[in-house]
Amino acid sequence: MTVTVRLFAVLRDLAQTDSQVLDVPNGSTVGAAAAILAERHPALGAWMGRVVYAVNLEYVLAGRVLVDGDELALIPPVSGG
Amino acid sequence: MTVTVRLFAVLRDLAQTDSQVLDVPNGSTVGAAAAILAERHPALGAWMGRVVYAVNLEYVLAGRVLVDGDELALIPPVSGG
Amino acid sequence: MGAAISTGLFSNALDIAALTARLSDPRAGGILTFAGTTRAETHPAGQTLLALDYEAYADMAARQLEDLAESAAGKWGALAVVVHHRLGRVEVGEPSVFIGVATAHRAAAFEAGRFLIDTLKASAAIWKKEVWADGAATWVHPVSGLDVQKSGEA
Amino acid sequence: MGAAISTGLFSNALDIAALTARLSDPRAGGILTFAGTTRAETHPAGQTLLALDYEAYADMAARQLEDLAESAAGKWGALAVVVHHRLGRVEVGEPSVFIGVATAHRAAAFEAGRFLIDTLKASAAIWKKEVWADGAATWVHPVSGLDVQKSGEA
Repeated sequence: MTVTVRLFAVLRDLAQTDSQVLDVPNGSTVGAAAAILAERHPALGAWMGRVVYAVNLEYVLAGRVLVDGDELALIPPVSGG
Repeated sequence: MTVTVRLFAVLRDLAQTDSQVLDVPNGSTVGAAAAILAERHPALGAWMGRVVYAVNLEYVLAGRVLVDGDELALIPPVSGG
Repeated sequence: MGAAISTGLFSNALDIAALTARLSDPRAGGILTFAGTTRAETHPAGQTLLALDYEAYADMAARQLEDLAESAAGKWGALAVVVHHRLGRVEVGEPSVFIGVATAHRAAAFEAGRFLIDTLKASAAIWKKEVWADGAATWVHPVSGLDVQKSGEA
Repeated sequence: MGAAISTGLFSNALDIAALTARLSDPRAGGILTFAGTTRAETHPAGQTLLALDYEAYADMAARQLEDLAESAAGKWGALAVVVHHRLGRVEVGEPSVFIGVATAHRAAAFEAGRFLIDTLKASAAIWKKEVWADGAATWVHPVSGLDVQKSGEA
Protein backbone atom coordinates (compact mmCIF):
# COMPACT_ATOMS: atom_id res chain seq x y z
CA MET A 1 0.00 0.00 0.00
CA THR A 2 1.06 3.60 -0.25
CA VAL A 3 1.00 6.53 2.17
CA THR A 4 1.82 10.16 1.50
CA VAL A 5 4.53 11.48 3.80
CA ARG A 6 4.68 15.20 4.63
CA LEU A 7 7.86 16.88 5.86
CA PHE A 8 8.23 20.35 7.39
CA ALA A 9 10.81 22.88 8.53
CA VAL A 10 14.23 21.35 9.19
CA LEU A 11 13.05 17.91 7.98
CA ARG A 12 11.98 19.28 4.62
CA ASP A 13 15.29 21.12 4.24
CA LEU A 14 17.27 17.99 5.06
CA ALA A 15 15.21 15.65 2.84
CA GLN A 16 14.97 18.28 0.09
CA THR A 17 11.31 17.42 -0.39
CA ASP A 18 8.08 18.35 1.37
CA SER A 19 6.00 15.41 0.27
CA GLN A 20 6.51 11.96 -1.12
CA VAL A 21 4.60 8.79 -1.73
CA LEU A 22 6.00 5.85 0.23
CA ASP A 23 5.37 2.15 -0.44
CA VAL A 24 4.93 0.27 2.84
CA PRO A 25 3.76 -3.27 3.64
CA ASN A 26 0.06 -3.63 4.40
CA GLY A 27 -0.63 -3.17 8.10
CA SER A 28 2.50 -1.07 8.74
CA THR A 29 2.54 1.09 11.82
CA VAL A 30 3.47 4.75 11.77
CA GLY A 31 6.81 3.86 13.40
CA ALA A 32 7.59 1.26 10.74
CA ALA A 33 6.79 3.71 7.94
CA ALA A 34 8.99 6.34 9.57
CA ALA A 35 11.86 3.81 9.70
CA ILE A 36 11.49 3.11 5.98
CA LEU A 37 11.54 6.85 5.31
CA ALA A 38 14.67 7.32 7.44
CA GLU A 39 16.46 4.60 5.48
CA ARG A 40 15.72 6.42 2.26
CA HIS A 41 16.78 9.81 3.71
CA PRO A 42 19.77 9.21 6.00
CA ALA A 43 19.96 12.97 6.64
CA LEU A 44 16.76 12.71 8.70
CA GLY A 45 18.30 10.16 11.06
CA ALA A 46 19.43 12.57 13.76
CA TRP A 47 15.90 14.00 14.01
CA MET A 48 13.88 10.80 14.11
CA GLY A 49 14.04 10.65 17.91
CA ARG A 50 12.53 14.12 18.23
CA VAL A 51 9.57 13.96 15.88
CA VAL A 52 5.97 13.18 16.68
CA TYR A 53 3.44 11.99 14.13
CA ALA A 54 0.15 13.04 12.64
CA VAL A 55 -2.10 10.92 10.42
CA ASN A 56 -4.79 12.67 8.41
CA LEU A 57 -4.22 15.93 10.36
CA GLU A 58 -4.40 14.47 13.88
CA TYR A 59 -1.60 13.59 16.28
CA VAL A 60 -1.13 9.82 16.67
CA LEU A 61 1.32 7.52 18.46
CA ALA A 62 3.97 5.47 16.64
CA GLY A 63 1.95 2.29 17.09
CA ARG A 64 -0.96 3.54 14.99
CA VAL A 65 -1.65 1.18 12.07
CA LEU A 66 -1.76 2.90 8.68
CA VAL A 67 -4.22 2.22 5.91
CA ASP A 68 -3.77 2.73 2.18
CA GLY A 69 -3.89 6.39 1.20
CA ASP A 70 -3.19 7.83 4.68
CA GLU A 71 -1.33 11.13 4.94
CA LEU A 72 1.48 10.72 7.45
CA ALA A 73 3.24 13.85 8.73
CA LEU A 74 6.49 13.97 10.66
CA ILE A 75 6.17 16.86 13.11
CA PRO A 76 9.47 18.22 14.46
CA PRO A 77 9.22 20.29 17.69
CA VAL A 78 6.79 23.12 16.97
CA SER A 79 7.62 26.79 17.46
CA GLY A 80 4.54 28.78 16.50
CA GLY A 81 3.34 31.79 18.44
CA MET B 1 -7.79 73.04 63.69
CA THR B 2 -9.66 72.38 60.50
CA VAL B 3 -9.60 69.52 57.99
CA THR B 4 -11.37 69.29 54.66
CA VAL B 5 -13.59 66.24 54.38
CA ARG B 6 -14.34 64.73 50.97
CA LEU B 7 -17.37 62.52 50.34
CA PHE B 8 -18.10 60.33 47.32
CA ALA B 9 -20.77 58.19 45.73
CA VAL B 10 -23.46 57.06 48.17
CA LEU B 11 -21.93 59.14 50.99
CA ARG B 12 -22.11 62.32 48.95
CA ASP B 13 -25.73 61.61 48.01
CA LEU B 14 -26.68 60.98 51.65
CA ALA B 15 -24.82 64.00 53.06
CA GLN B 16 -25.87 66.18 50.12
CA THR B 17 -22.39 67.63 49.93
CA ASP B 18 -19.11 66.48 48.41
CA SER B 19 -16.79 68.55 50.55
CA GLN B 20 -16.86 70.42 53.81
CA VAL B 21 -14.52 72.01 56.26
CA LEU B 22 -14.66 70.40 59.70
CA ASP B 23 -13.43 71.86 62.99
CA VAL B 24 -11.75 69.18 65.09
CA PRO B 25 -9.65 69.34 68.27
CA ASN B 26 -5.88 69.50 67.74
CA GLY B 27 -4.37 66.03 67.61
CA SER B 28 -7.60 64.34 66.51
CA THR B 29 -7.31 60.98 64.83
CA VAL B 30 -9.02 60.13 61.55
CA GLY B 31 -11.50 58.00 63.49
CA ALA B 32 -12.37 60.87 65.85
CA ALA B 33 -12.90 63.25 62.93
CA ALA B 34 -15.14 60.71 61.22
CA ALA B 35 -17.23 60.40 64.39
CA ILE B 36 -17.70 64.19 64.48
CA LEU B 37 -18.76 64.13 60.85
CA ALA B 38 -21.24 61.31 61.47
CA GLU B 39 -22.86 63.30 64.29
CA ARG B 40 -23.39 66.19 61.95
CA HIS B 41 -24.76 63.92 59.17
CA PRO B 42 -26.82 61.16 60.81
CA ALA B 43 -27.68 59.80 57.34
CA LEU B 44 -24.08 58.58 57.02
CA GLY B 45 -24.35 56.47 60.17
CA ALA B 46 -25.23 53.19 58.51
CA TRP B 47 -22.18 53.47 56.24
CA MET B 48 -19.53 54.42 58.78
CA GLY B 49 -18.64 50.78 59.48
CA ARG B 50 -17.94 50.16 55.80
CA VAL B 51 -15.71 53.09 54.86
CA VAL B 52 -11.95 53.28 54.78
CA TYR B 53 -9.98 56.53 54.94
CA ALA B 54 -7.51 58.47 52.88
CA VAL B 55 -5.51 61.49 54.03
CA ASN B 56 -3.89 63.67 51.40
CA LEU B 57 -4.64 61.07 48.67
CA GLU B 58 -3.24 58.02 50.47
CA TYR B 59 -5.04 55.28 52.35
CA VAL B 60 -4.53 55.49 56.12
CA LEU B 61 -5.85 53.68 59.19
CA ALA B 62 -8.36 55.21 61.63
CA GLY B 63 -5.61 55.82 64.18
CA ARG B 64 -3.71 58.24 61.97
CA VAL B 65 -3.33 61.64 63.66
CA LEU B 66 -4.50 64.59 61.58
CA VAL B 67 -2.77 67.92 61.20
CA ASP B 68 -4.29 71.27 60.38
CA GLY B 69 -5.23 71.55 56.71
CA ASP B 70 -5.30 67.81 55.99
CA GLU B 71 -7.71 66.52 53.34
CA LEU B 72 -9.60 63.56 54.78
CA ALA B 73 -11.61 61.38 52.42
CA LEU B 74 -14.19 58.77 53.41
CA ILE B 75 -13.89 55.97 50.87
CA PRO B 76 -16.92 53.68 50.58
CA PRO B 77 -16.32 50.27 48.97
CA VAL B 78 -14.85 50.96 45.54
CA SER B 79 -16.32 49.61 42.30
CA GLY B 80 -14.11 50.83 39.47
CA GLY B 81 -13.13 48.69 36.50
CA MET C 1 15.74 52.25 29.29
CA GLY C 2 12.58 53.23 31.19
CA ALA C 3 9.09 51.94 30.55
CA ALA C 4 6.64 53.97 28.46
CA ILE C 5 3.76 54.64 30.84
CA SER C 6 0.38 56.23 30.13
CA THR C 7 -2.29 56.44 32.81
CA GLY C 8 -5.31 58.57 33.64
CA LEU C 9 -9.03 59.16 34.02
CA PHE C 10 -10.91 60.33 30.96
CA SER C 11 -14.38 61.65 30.22
CA ASN C 12 -14.19 60.75 26.52
CA ALA C 13 -14.56 57.27 25.06
CA LEU C 14 -11.48 55.05 25.36
CA ASP C 15 -9.89 54.50 21.94
CA ILE C 16 -8.83 50.86 22.26
CA ALA C 17 -6.94 50.77 18.96
CA ALA C 18 -4.94 53.90 19.77
CA LEU C 19 -4.17 52.70 23.30
CA THR C 20 -3.05 49.30 22.01
CA ALA C 21 -0.78 50.96 19.46
CA ARG C 22 1.04 52.71 22.31
CA LEU C 23 2.25 49.33 23.55
CA SER C 24 4.41 48.58 20.50
CA ASP C 25 8.07 48.12 21.35
CA PRO C 26 10.79 46.30 19.38
CA ARG C 27 11.95 44.68 22.63
CA ALA C 28 8.49 43.22 23.26
CA GLY C 29 7.66 39.57 22.68
CA GLY C 30 4.11 39.85 24.00
CA ILE C 31 1.46 42.54 24.26
CA LEU C 32 -1.54 41.90 26.49
CA THR C 33 -4.62 44.09 26.75
CA PHE C 34 -7.76 43.86 28.84
CA ALA C 35 -10.84 46.05 28.48
CA GLY C 36 -13.64 45.98 31.02
CA THR C 37 -16.94 46.65 29.29
CA THR C 38 -20.43 47.44 30.52
CA ARG C 39 -22.30 44.17 30.34
CA ALA C 40 -25.98 43.98 29.45
CA GLU C 41 -27.87 43.07 32.62
CA THR C 42 -31.40 42.42 33.66
CA HIS C 43 -32.34 43.46 37.17
CA PRO C 44 -34.06 40.77 39.25
CA ALA C 45 -37.13 43.03 39.11
CA GLY C 46 -37.06 42.91 35.31
CA GLN C 47 -35.44 46.22 34.47
CA THR C 48 -32.75 46.50 31.80
CA LEU C 49 -29.38 48.14 32.49
CA LEU C 50 -28.82 51.21 30.31
CA ALA C 51 -25.36 52.25 31.39
CA LEU C 52 -22.88 52.59 34.22
CA ASP C 53 -21.98 56.04 35.51
CA TYR C 54 -18.46 56.33 36.93
CA GLU C 55 -17.07 58.88 39.35
CA ALA C 56 -13.68 59.05 41.04
CA TYR C 57 -11.77 60.82 43.76
CA ALA C 58 -9.86 62.14 40.80
CA ASP C 59 -6.64 63.32 42.41
CA MET C 60 -6.25 60.14 44.41
CA ALA C 61 -7.28 57.72 41.65
CA ALA C 62 -4.97 59.38 39.12
CA ARG C 63 -2.05 58.87 41.47
CA GLN C 64 -3.12 55.26 42.14
CA LEU C 65 -3.25 54.39 38.44
CA GLU C 66 0.21 55.85 37.96
CA ASP C 67 1.55 53.88 40.95
CA LEU C 68 -0.02 50.71 39.57
CA ALA C 69 1.65 51.16 36.19
CA GLU C 70 5.00 51.86 37.79
CA SER C 71 4.68 48.79 39.98
CA ALA C 72 3.99 46.62 36.93
CA ALA C 73 6.95 48.11 35.12
CA GLY C 74 9.21 47.46 38.10
CA LYS C 75 8.00 44.03 39.16
CA TRP C 76 7.62 42.44 35.70
CA GLY C 77 10.08 44.54 33.72
CA ALA C 78 7.27 45.79 31.51
CA LEU C 79 8.44 47.85 28.54
CA ALA C 80 5.16 49.76 28.17
CA VAL C 81 2.11 50.05 30.42
CA VAL C 82 -1.26 51.73 29.80
CA VAL C 83 -3.96 52.14 32.48
CA HIS C 84 -6.88 54.32 31.38
CA HIS C 85 -10.27 54.58 33.12
CA ARG C 86 -13.44 56.26 31.92
CA LEU C 87 -15.48 58.70 34.00
CA GLY C 88 -19.12 59.52 33.43
CA ARG C 89 -21.67 57.45 31.58
CA VAL C 90 -20.52 54.24 29.86
CA GLU C 91 -23.21 52.58 27.75
CA VAL C 92 -23.68 48.81 27.48
CA GLY C 93 -20.93 47.30 25.31
CA GLU C 94 -18.56 50.25 25.81
CA PRO C 95 -15.24 49.96 27.66
CA SER C 96 -14.93 51.57 31.09
CA VAL C 97 -11.33 50.57 31.69
CA PHE C 98 -8.38 49.58 29.53
CA ILE C 99 -5.13 48.08 30.78
CA GLY C 100 -2.27 47.01 28.55
CA VAL C 101 1.27 45.81 29.01
CA ALA C 102 4.18 44.92 26.74
CA THR C 103 6.83 42.52 28.03
CA ALA C 104 9.66 40.41 26.65
CA HIS C 105 7.89 37.13 27.49
CA ARG C 106 4.24 36.18 27.63
CA ALA C 107 4.04 34.85 31.19
CA ALA C 108 5.01 38.28 32.54
CA ALA C 109 2.41 39.96 30.32
CA PHE C 110 -0.40 37.79 31.73
CA GLU C 111 0.77 38.22 35.32
CA ALA C 112 1.25 41.97 35.05
CA GLY C 113 -2.09 42.38 33.28
CA ARG C 114 -3.92 40.43 35.94
CA PHE C 115 -2.19 42.45 38.67
CA LEU C 116 -3.16 45.73 37.02
CA ILE C 117 -6.85 45.02 36.63
CA ASP C 118 -7.27 43.16 39.93
CA THR C 119 -5.50 45.83 41.96
CA LEU C 120 -7.28 48.65 40.18
CA LYS C 121 -10.66 47.09 40.92
CA ALA C 122 -9.78 46.36 44.54
CA SER C 123 -8.26 49.68 45.49
CA ALA C 124 -8.68 52.58 43.04
CA ALA C 125 -10.92 55.36 44.39
CA ILE C 126 -13.52 54.94 41.65
CA TRP C 127 -17.22 54.15 41.94
CA LYS C 128 -19.94 53.18 39.54
CA LYS C 129 -23.66 53.72 39.59
CA GLU C 130 -26.02 51.40 37.73
CA VAL C 131 -28.52 53.32 35.61
CA TRP C 132 -31.65 51.32 34.83
CA ALA C 133 -34.23 51.71 32.08
CA ASP C 134 -36.90 52.93 34.53
CA GLY C 135 -34.65 55.79 35.64
CA ALA C 136 -33.53 54.18 38.89
CA ALA C 137 -29.84 54.57 39.70
CA THR C 138 -28.00 52.63 42.38
CA TRP C 139 -24.42 52.93 43.60
CA VAL C 140 -22.34 49.76 43.51
CA HIS C 141 -20.53 49.37 46.85
CA PRO C 142 -19.54 45.71 46.99
CA VAL C 143 -19.38 43.87 50.29
CA SER C 144 -17.09 41.11 49.04
CA GLY C 145 -15.73 39.40 45.95
CA LEU C 146 -18.99 37.50 45.66
CA ASP C 147 -21.03 40.68 45.78
CA VAL C 148 -18.74 42.22 43.18
CA GLN C 149 -19.72 39.43 40.82
CA LYS C 150 -23.41 39.81 41.59
CA SER C 151 -23.44 43.53 41.12
CA GLY C 152 -22.23 43.41 37.56
CA GLU C 153 -18.45 43.59 37.50
CA ALA C 154 -16.31 41.99 34.83
CA MET D 1 -26.45 31.61 21.69
CA GLY D 2 -23.21 30.34 20.16
CA ALA D 3 -19.82 32.00 20.39
CA ALA D 4 -18.53 34.15 17.54
CA ILE D 5 -15.34 32.38 16.44
CA SER D 6 -12.72 33.51 13.94
CA THR D 7 -9.54 31.49 13.38
CA GLY D 8 -6.96 30.96 10.67
CA LEU D 9 -3.49 31.31 9.18
CA PHE D 10 -2.79 34.43 7.16
CA SER D 11 -0.01 35.66 4.91
CA ASN D 12 -0.95 39.32 5.34
CA ALA D 13 -0.21 41.46 8.39
CA LEU D 14 -2.55 40.92 11.34
CA ASP D 15 -4.82 43.94 11.84
CA ILE D 16 -4.93 44.10 15.64
CA ALA D 17 -7.55 46.85 15.78
CA ALA D 18 -9.91 45.04 13.42
CA LEU D 19 -9.44 41.72 15.23
CA THR D 20 -10.07 43.35 18.61
CA ALA D 21 -13.24 44.97 17.27
CA ARG D 22 -14.60 41.51 16.44
CA LEU D 23 -14.67 40.69 20.16
CA SER D 24 -17.32 43.27 21.06
CA ASP D 25 -20.43 41.75 22.56
CA PRO D 26 -23.10 43.37 24.76
CA ARG D 27 -22.99 40.32 27.02
CA ALA D 28 -19.24 40.76 27.61
CA GLY D 29 -17.80 42.19 30.81
CA GLY D 30 -14.19 41.67 29.78
CA ILE D 31 -12.23 41.49 26.54
CA LEU D 32 -8.69 40.14 26.67
CA THR D 33 -6.22 40.16 23.80
CA PHE D 34 -2.66 38.91 23.46
CA ALA D 35 -0.35 39.51 20.52
CA GLY D 36 2.97 37.72 20.19
CA THR D 37 5.47 39.97 18.44
CA THR D 38 8.90 39.41 16.92
CA ARG D 39 11.36 40.61 19.55
CA ALA D 40 14.61 42.32 18.64
CA GLU D 41 17.42 39.88 19.43
CA THR D 42 21.16 39.78 19.25
CA HIS D 43 22.72 36.42 18.48
CA PRO D 44 25.47 35.31 20.87
CA ALA D 45 27.84 35.69 17.90
CA GLY D 46 26.79 39.34 17.54
CA GLN D 47 24.32 39.16 14.68
CA THR D 48 21.03 41.08 14.77
CA LEU D 49 17.69 39.36 14.18
CA LEU D 50 15.89 40.74 11.10
CA ALA D 51 12.69 38.74 11.16
CA LEU D 52 11.02 35.43 11.85
CA ASP D 53 9.77 33.33 8.94
CA TYR D 54 6.74 31.14 9.77
CA GLU D 55 5.50 28.03 8.02
CA ALA D 56 2.73 25.62 8.95
CA TYR D 57 1.25 22.28 8.10
CA ALA D 58 -1.60 24.43 6.97
CA ASP D 59 -4.49 21.95 6.88
CA MET D 60 -3.62 20.56 10.31
CA ALA D 61 -2.84 23.89 11.98
CA ALA D 62 -6.04 25.48 10.67
CA ARG D 63 -8.06 22.69 12.23
CA GLN D 64 -6.08 22.97 15.49
CA LEU D 65 -6.72 26.71 15.80
CA GLU D 66 -10.42 26.12 15.27
CA ASP D 67 -10.44 23.34 17.87
CA LEU D 68 -8.64 25.61 20.33
CA ALA D 69 -11.19 28.39 19.90
CA GLU D 70 -14.08 25.98 20.30
CA SER D 71 -12.50 24.54 23.45
CA ALA D 72 -12.18 28.02 24.95
CA ALA D 73 -15.77 28.82 24.06
CA GLY D 74 -16.95 25.60 25.66
CA LYS D 75 -14.79 25.50 28.75
CA TRP D 76 -15.00 29.20 29.73
CA GLY D 77 -18.29 30.15 28.10
CA ALA D 78 -16.49 32.66 25.89
CA LEU D 79 -18.82 34.83 23.85
CA ALA D 80 -16.28 35.57 21.12
CA VAL D 81 -12.88 34.03 20.32
CA VAL D 82 -10.25 35.05 17.77
CA VAL D 83 -7.12 33.00 17.02
CA HIS D 84 -5.15 34.28 14.02
CA HIS D 85 -1.56 33.31 13.12
CA ARG D 86 0.74 34.83 10.50
CA LEU D 87 2.64 32.84 7.93
CA GLY D 88 5.75 34.03 6.09
CA ARG D 89 8.10 36.74 7.17
CA VAL D 90 7.30 38.76 10.32
CA GLU D 91 9.64 41.69 10.94
CA VAL D 92 10.84 42.77 14.37
CA GLY D 93 8.03 44.53 16.27
CA GLU D 94 5.30 42.97 14.12
CA PRO D 95 2.71 40.52 15.50
CA SER D 96 2.96 36.85 14.50
CA VAL D 97 -0.03 35.68 16.49
CA PHE D 98 -3.16 37.28 17.93
CA ILE D 99 -5.55 35.66 20.37
CA GLY D 100 -8.58 37.36 21.85
CA VAL D 101 -11.52 36.36 23.99
CA ALA D 102 -14.66 38.06 25.30
CA THR D 103 -16.27 36.69 28.46
CA ALA D 104 -18.83 37.79 31.03
CA HIS D 105 -16.21 38.00 33.82
CA ARG D 106 -12.54 38.84 33.80
CA ALA D 107 -11.12 35.73 35.48
CA ALA D 108 -12.45 33.59 32.63
CA ALA D 109 -10.96 35.96 30.05
CA PHE D 110 -7.48 35.66 31.56
CA GLU D 111 -7.73 31.88 31.93
CA ALA D 112 -9.08 31.32 28.43
CA GLY D 113 -6.49 33.66 26.94
CA ARG D 114 -3.64 31.91 28.67
CA PHE D 115 -5.00 28.54 27.54
CA LEU D 116 -5.26 29.69 23.93
CA ILE D 117 -1.73 31.02 23.59
CA ASP D 118 -0.06 28.30 25.68
CA THR D 119 -1.78 25.46 23.87
CA LEU D 120 -1.21 27.02 20.47
CA LYS D 121 2.51 27.35 21.17
CA ALA D 122 2.79 23.83 22.57
CA SER D 123 0.86 21.95 19.91
CA ALA D 124 -0.02 23.85 16.71
CA ALA D 125 1.83 22.52 13.63
CA ILE D 126 3.64 25.79 13.02
CA TRP D 127 7.38 26.48 12.84
CA LYS D 128 9.52 29.56 12.74
CA LYS D 129 12.91 30.24 11.24
CA GLU D 130 15.14 32.99 12.63
CA VAL D 131 16.51 35.20 9.86
CA TRP D 132 19.72 37.02 10.85
CA ALA D 133 21.32 40.14 9.44
CA ASP D 134 24.19 38.16 7.87
CA GLY D 135 21.74 36.05 5.88
CA ALA D 136 21.90 33.01 8.14
CA ALA D 137 18.56 31.32 8.84
CA THR D 138 17.95 28.72 11.52
CA TRP D 139 14.84 26.71 12.33
CA VAL D 140 13.57 26.93 15.90
CA HIS D 141 12.83 23.42 17.17
CA PRO D 142 12.76 23.77 20.94
CA VAL D 143 13.87 20.93 23.17
CA SER D 144 11.98 22.17 26.25
CA GLY D 145 10.26 25.15 27.81
CA LEU D 146 13.66 26.51 28.80
CA ASP D 147 14.93 26.26 25.24
CA VAL D 148 11.78 27.95 24.00
CA GLN D 149 12.66 30.96 26.14
CA LYS D 150 16.26 30.95 24.95
CA SER D 151 15.36 30.69 21.33
CA GLY D 152 13.31 33.86 21.29
CA GLU D 153 9.69 33.07 22.09
CA ALA D 154 7.34 35.43 23.84
